[in-house]
Amino acid sequence: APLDAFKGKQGTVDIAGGTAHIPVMKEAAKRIMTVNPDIRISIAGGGSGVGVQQVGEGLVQIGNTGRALSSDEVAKYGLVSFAFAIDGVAVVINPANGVNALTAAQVKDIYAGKITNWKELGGEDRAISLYTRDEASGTREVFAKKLLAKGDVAPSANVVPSNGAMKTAVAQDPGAIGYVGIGHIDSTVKAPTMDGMTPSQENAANGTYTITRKLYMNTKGEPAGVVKDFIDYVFTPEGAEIIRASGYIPVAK
Amino acid sequence: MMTDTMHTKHDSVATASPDMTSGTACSAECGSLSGDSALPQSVAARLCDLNVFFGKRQVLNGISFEAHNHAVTVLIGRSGSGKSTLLRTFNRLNECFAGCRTSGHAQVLLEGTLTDIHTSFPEPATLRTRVGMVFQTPDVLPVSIRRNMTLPLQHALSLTPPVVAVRVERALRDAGLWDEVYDRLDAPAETLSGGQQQRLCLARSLAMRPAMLLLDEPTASLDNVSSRTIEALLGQLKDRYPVIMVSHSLGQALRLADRLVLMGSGRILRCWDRQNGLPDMETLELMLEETACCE
Amino acid sequence: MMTDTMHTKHDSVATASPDMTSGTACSAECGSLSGDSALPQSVAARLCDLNVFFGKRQVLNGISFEAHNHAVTVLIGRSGSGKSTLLRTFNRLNECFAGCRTSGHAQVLLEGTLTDIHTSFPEPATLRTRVGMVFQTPDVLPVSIRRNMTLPLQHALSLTPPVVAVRVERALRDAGLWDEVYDRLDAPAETLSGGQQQRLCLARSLAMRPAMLLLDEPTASLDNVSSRTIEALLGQLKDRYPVIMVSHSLGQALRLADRLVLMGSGRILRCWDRQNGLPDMETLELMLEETACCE
Amino acid sequence: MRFDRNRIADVTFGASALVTGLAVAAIFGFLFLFALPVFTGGQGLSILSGVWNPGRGQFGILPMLAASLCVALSALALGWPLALGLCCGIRGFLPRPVGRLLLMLLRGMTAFPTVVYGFAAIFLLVPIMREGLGRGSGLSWATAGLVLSLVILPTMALVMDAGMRQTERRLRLTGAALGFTREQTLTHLVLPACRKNLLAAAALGFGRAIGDTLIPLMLAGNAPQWPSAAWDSIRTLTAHIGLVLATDSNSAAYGSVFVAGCLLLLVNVTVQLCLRSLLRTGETA
Amino acid sequence: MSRPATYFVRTAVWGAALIVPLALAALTGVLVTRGAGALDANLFFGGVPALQAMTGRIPVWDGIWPACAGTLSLLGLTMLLALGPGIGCGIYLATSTASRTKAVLGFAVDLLAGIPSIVMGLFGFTMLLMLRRTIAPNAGASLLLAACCLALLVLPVLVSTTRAALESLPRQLHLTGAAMGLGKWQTLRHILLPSSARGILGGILLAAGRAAEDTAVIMLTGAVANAGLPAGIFSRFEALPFTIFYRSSQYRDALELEQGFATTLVLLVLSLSLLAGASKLQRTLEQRWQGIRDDD
Ligand SMILES: Nc1ncnc2c1ncn2[C@@H]1O[C@H](COP(=O)(O)OP(=O)(O)OP(=O)(O)O)[C@@H](O)[C@H]1O
Ligand SMILES: Nc1ncnc2c1ncn2[C@@H]1O[C@H](COP(=O)(O)OP(=O)(O)OP(=O)(O)O)[C@@H](O)[C@H]1O
Ligand SMILES: [Mg+2]
Ligand SMILES: [Mg+2]
Ligand SMILES: O=P([O-])([O-])[O-]
Repeated sequence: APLDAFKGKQGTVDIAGGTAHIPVMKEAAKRIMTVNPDIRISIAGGGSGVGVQQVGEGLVQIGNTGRALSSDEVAKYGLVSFAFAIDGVAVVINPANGVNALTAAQVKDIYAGKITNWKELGGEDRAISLYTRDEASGTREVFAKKLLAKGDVAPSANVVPSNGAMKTAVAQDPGAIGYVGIGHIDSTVKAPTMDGMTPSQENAANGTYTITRKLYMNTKGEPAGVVKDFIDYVFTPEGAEIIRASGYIPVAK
Repeated sequence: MMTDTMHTKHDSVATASPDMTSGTACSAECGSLSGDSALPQSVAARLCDLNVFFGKRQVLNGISFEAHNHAVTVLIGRSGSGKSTLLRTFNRLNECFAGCRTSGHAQVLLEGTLTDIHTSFPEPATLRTRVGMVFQTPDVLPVSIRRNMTLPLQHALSLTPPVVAVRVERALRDAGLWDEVYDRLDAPAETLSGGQQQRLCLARSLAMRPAMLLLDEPTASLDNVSSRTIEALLGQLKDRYPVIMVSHSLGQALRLADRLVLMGSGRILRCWDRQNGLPDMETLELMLEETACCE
Repeated sequence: MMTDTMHTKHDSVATASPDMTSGTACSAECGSLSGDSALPQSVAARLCDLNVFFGKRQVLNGISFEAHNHAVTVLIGRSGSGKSTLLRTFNRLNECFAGCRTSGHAQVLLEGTLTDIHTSFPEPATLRTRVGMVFQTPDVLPVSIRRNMTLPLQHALSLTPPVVAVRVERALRDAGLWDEVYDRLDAPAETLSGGQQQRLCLARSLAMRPAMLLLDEPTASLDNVSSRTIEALLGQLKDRYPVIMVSHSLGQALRLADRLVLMGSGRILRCWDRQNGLPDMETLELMLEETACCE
Repeated sequence: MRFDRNRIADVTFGASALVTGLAVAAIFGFLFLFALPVFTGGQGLSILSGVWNPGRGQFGILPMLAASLCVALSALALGWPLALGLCCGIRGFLPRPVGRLLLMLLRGMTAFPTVVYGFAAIFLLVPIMREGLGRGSGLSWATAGLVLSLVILPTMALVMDAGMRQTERRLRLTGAALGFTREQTLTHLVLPACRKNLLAAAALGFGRAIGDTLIPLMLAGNAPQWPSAAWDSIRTLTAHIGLVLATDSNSAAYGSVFVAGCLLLLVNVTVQLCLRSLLRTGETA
Repeated sequence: MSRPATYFVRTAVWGAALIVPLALAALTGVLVTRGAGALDANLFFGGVPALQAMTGRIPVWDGIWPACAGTLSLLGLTMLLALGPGIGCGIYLATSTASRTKAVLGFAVDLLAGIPSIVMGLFGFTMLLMLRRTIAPNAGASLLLAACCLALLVLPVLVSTTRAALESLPRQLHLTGAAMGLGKWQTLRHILLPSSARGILGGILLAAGRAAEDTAVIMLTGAVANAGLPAGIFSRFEALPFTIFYRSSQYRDALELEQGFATTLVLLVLSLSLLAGASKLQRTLEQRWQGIRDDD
């Protein structure tokens, strides 16, 4: 079994960075430490930026990012990236909202502050409240690049610090529009079709839904020891199963 | 050996005191609460079967007693006999101590009528603006000398600044303190000497122009001359309002008292009126000596 | 009208006092600090040209003065004349006040030698365990009666519990308080009456068995009988250690004093020794009256 | 032996004082050191402008400063009187058992984690504010201000109470004998005597309000705009730090974190200086 | 001028006495209704048998047990670090005579009191980077670092409450101590400190509460989402407030959210019981010092 690689080994793996990665990291760590408690694995969030910085400074062995590293970052710290999963990003609205389909152009106008009421989109007469993610979010970066096409976001848009907070906000505010990783979508929010594409992981996997991003693990230099074993484990079939169970699509090494 | 004598004294008095009360003690005189007309002066304050407990400890025991208008009533008695506690019943200050219970009736003459102080004042503060009190140990406020005087006038009596200013100077002069402090009215009151502080407290009460004045050893920490000044002042004051005071100086008590009350073990043992003749110093001293200092 | 007379009095004395000091005042007697042999008794404490300032205010002014062994020295004087401050120089307690400066020499007899209290005690606490003091207003600690007594014994003197227990009872008996408190030693000391508190403070000092005792009006709030008990006690105590006390009762002063010191405006105006004859009450009262109460 | 102990005590207390002093110096030093590159670097003082839009290279954080001040001041304006009210209630205005209960409540409140306030308020207060104000999304200046006032209340109240306890005990009898009601004793004798304490409590409360991160982060909406109305979504300096700290550490946005930290320190220094001058003028008057 | 002041205070009293308990009741109401359902062994141990989980033989990944242990050790370590300097500094400020040093130090403490916790976290983080570049290349975010930063955060609370408690004692108490022959230290130890113990303890509780609940500092200095039981002061750790923050922002389904609320309840109960314990201790100590026995 893939876990045999850890037998008799010792060491620590500290992981920090993108929050979307955590369910995968956690499940993998749980399995590894259950067979070998001598390996200590700690997992922190913090966001993609923290992942880069901490792994670059050597504070952790693996720094996760929800975006590709910039060339600056690679050059400054000498980082090596491992993309292991694909995550889709979907626009979400309140379930009570009658609107079921949106286009990228509409979303762009909404976020630019040009469309301010749902009735302009065929919904009821209600002001639109905008929700966006923080500057460090990988989700925001994908959204801004692929849906807004680098268009502006109105300065009055609420900024929420996480996928969960986005979901809570949208679930409670009948006029809300926001976006989350597809893995986070549940019954409390509604994801309208985007330019006719239904946001789901299957569609993201088969390429019919195109607003996607990759999830990366990064190490400073080539990984070695238990860190290498950990990364290798994520790419085994067992790892792929964990990734799927967490709501993402596994990517081969 | 000193203690032994104390012990026996204690015992002998415990048995002796009932005699004293049953004999010429004033509880009989004061007991007839309805007999207003029997007395030449009008009644300024009256207690009827008053008991005060601190926790389980009974500190005043069946006190019945009258104080008169235009008169100084002086309480004497051994240390711990309940004089301060008795004084505090007139402005209901005992209520401010934890675990204190009072039973019995107490009346004070206010605006011409004898008023029951327990039932007529839902708010004891109103009573206390009318019944002024000076403590045994000076209790100046931690503010300037002037503020000490003006605070109660402004806030308890809601007087206007000009009136306050007049009253302050008048009261300080009356208490014989003006010359010592007029040039440092804005200095902290805590920098005054012990006796100065006591006179400040007296002045503070005088400025309120109360209907009745309670003084707990007002001259205890004053030199003879200052004491005399205060005594002279009290002699004048009693025309304006009745004074009830505690004194440890028998000389002072005999000089000032229109009515003299001897306390012991939380009871009134005897009382004398000036027109019926006060006892002489030696008798008093003997009587004091026989009193138990506490039950 | 009262103030007017005060004013003139004030002025006249300000000019009169120099005469008094230069005449029969004791500053001349005490001034010859080296003349130890001239005096029959041994010297227990000695001040030489002592000045005390509170901020810019000079409160003691060139005090030179001796107190004797086996003797009670009594300070009298008008309120605010600096008696308490003078007393506090002997245990260097004035240093605890903000803005206080002292100049001059002060010596106290400790273990047979006259010791300069300013230079010999880098730590004034040591001095203060040897020179006990009772304040003008009772300063009981906010703890039980027993703890009030045991605290200094345990911590300042490091005595063992059995010794402490013996001393506590002995001291309380000496101060005439034992009978009143033996059954409530664990009650808060604040529930004692004013006089009881003062006796508690005296007992607390006695239990320390000091080399010298400073008493600031120890009987101010005590009845005559209790005062007499304390006076009798002091009469005995003076054999063990010198006592310096402030008193406002001229009678008490004349009864107790082996040396009597009259203060005014921060100066020593006169002093008398018992063997040279003390003045009579009237003279004293007159002299007091002439004194300014403060500069 | 006794001399030794005195000296040891002096040295120990002196040393602890020194530690505190050094810590403050270190904090200031480090933050200014890390903020310095922002000013010396390419963008210079543009960080102190009014627009935050990293996409267009605009990194102004002044709106955040304004938001911080607005939120903190409104929380203080609400929380300080409430804290004072509670203290007075405890020390005399209310029946003693009620007072004791309130004191227990206050003590308990200090144990309430801020994140709990934020967490509960998202589900409870935010919808109410959205409907109540009739505008905006409910994540707003008003929401954050309200919750913050509750957060800073127990600290302020306990600091006030610590000062008032002793004073009230000392003045109770005197006040009563002078004819003051319990209420008057408090308002006219005790409160003035504790003036210093009340001001210190206000400064402490303000410090906590402006320094809190989670409440504004969770409740104020974090839109980087100038605050203009109670229902506006605004971003405080602290929330800004929390949001931006995770960005690329080479970016200009990242540098703004340290500038925000320094601004917070400067606000803090200003408040303390004001407090001091206030106290000083109070003393001479 | 007397009236408005009284009215203002009276309004404030009634306002506060009504609003504050109501607000708290609403708050706890929300927590209990949404969180009580998830309060079970699963919340703590995430399916691992309790005994093995508690002793750390099997690592707990989905429960809050490690976070409870982490918070307690963090709290302990923080107070250990902060108590001495905090109270010592408070005593120094309250007892030393006015001087330049004292004024400067008082100012420094007030400044420290106003430093936002996230700035303190930032400081810890930058200090760590500095340390790694200079004397300790292997230093990492850890329990010790978090405790140090938290200690700095709560230090001023300790200092100012200690100082205020001592300064509000009657002046006469100093004199009494001195006149009894107690040295400066003894007066402090046997009279002043016990008299002000209630105030000082209040400060300690305030500080402990702050240390137990702070999230912003530990977020940047060592708290992580998963680390198991704390393995030492140099390792990363889990802590309840951080867990709550993390769950509230990253929950994926209703159960995780509910567990977030339940965790909140746990933290509350933990804090409140610490508080209750401390109050009891304080009452006992005070009575022992006063030597007062109630006869009724
Ligand atoms: N701490 C202080 N600061 C400033 N002035 C003070 C201070 N203590 C005392 N004084 C002043 O010094 C003078 C002497 O005070 P002291 O207490 O020695 O008088 P005293 O003779 O004991 O009076 P009394 O008999 O009234 O107690 C007084 O005028 C008093 O106001
Ligand atoms: N708050 C209290 N709690 C319990 N006992 C008290 C309290 N106040 C006074 N006592 C007790 O009641 C008795 C009478 O006290 P009170 O103060 O009336 O005496 P006093 O006659 O004024 O004595 P003194 O002349 O010494 O002032 C004393 O034995 C005292 O110990
Ligand atoms: Mg009395
Ligand atoms: Mg004096
Ligand atoms: O980087 P995020 O997954 O938190 O958007």
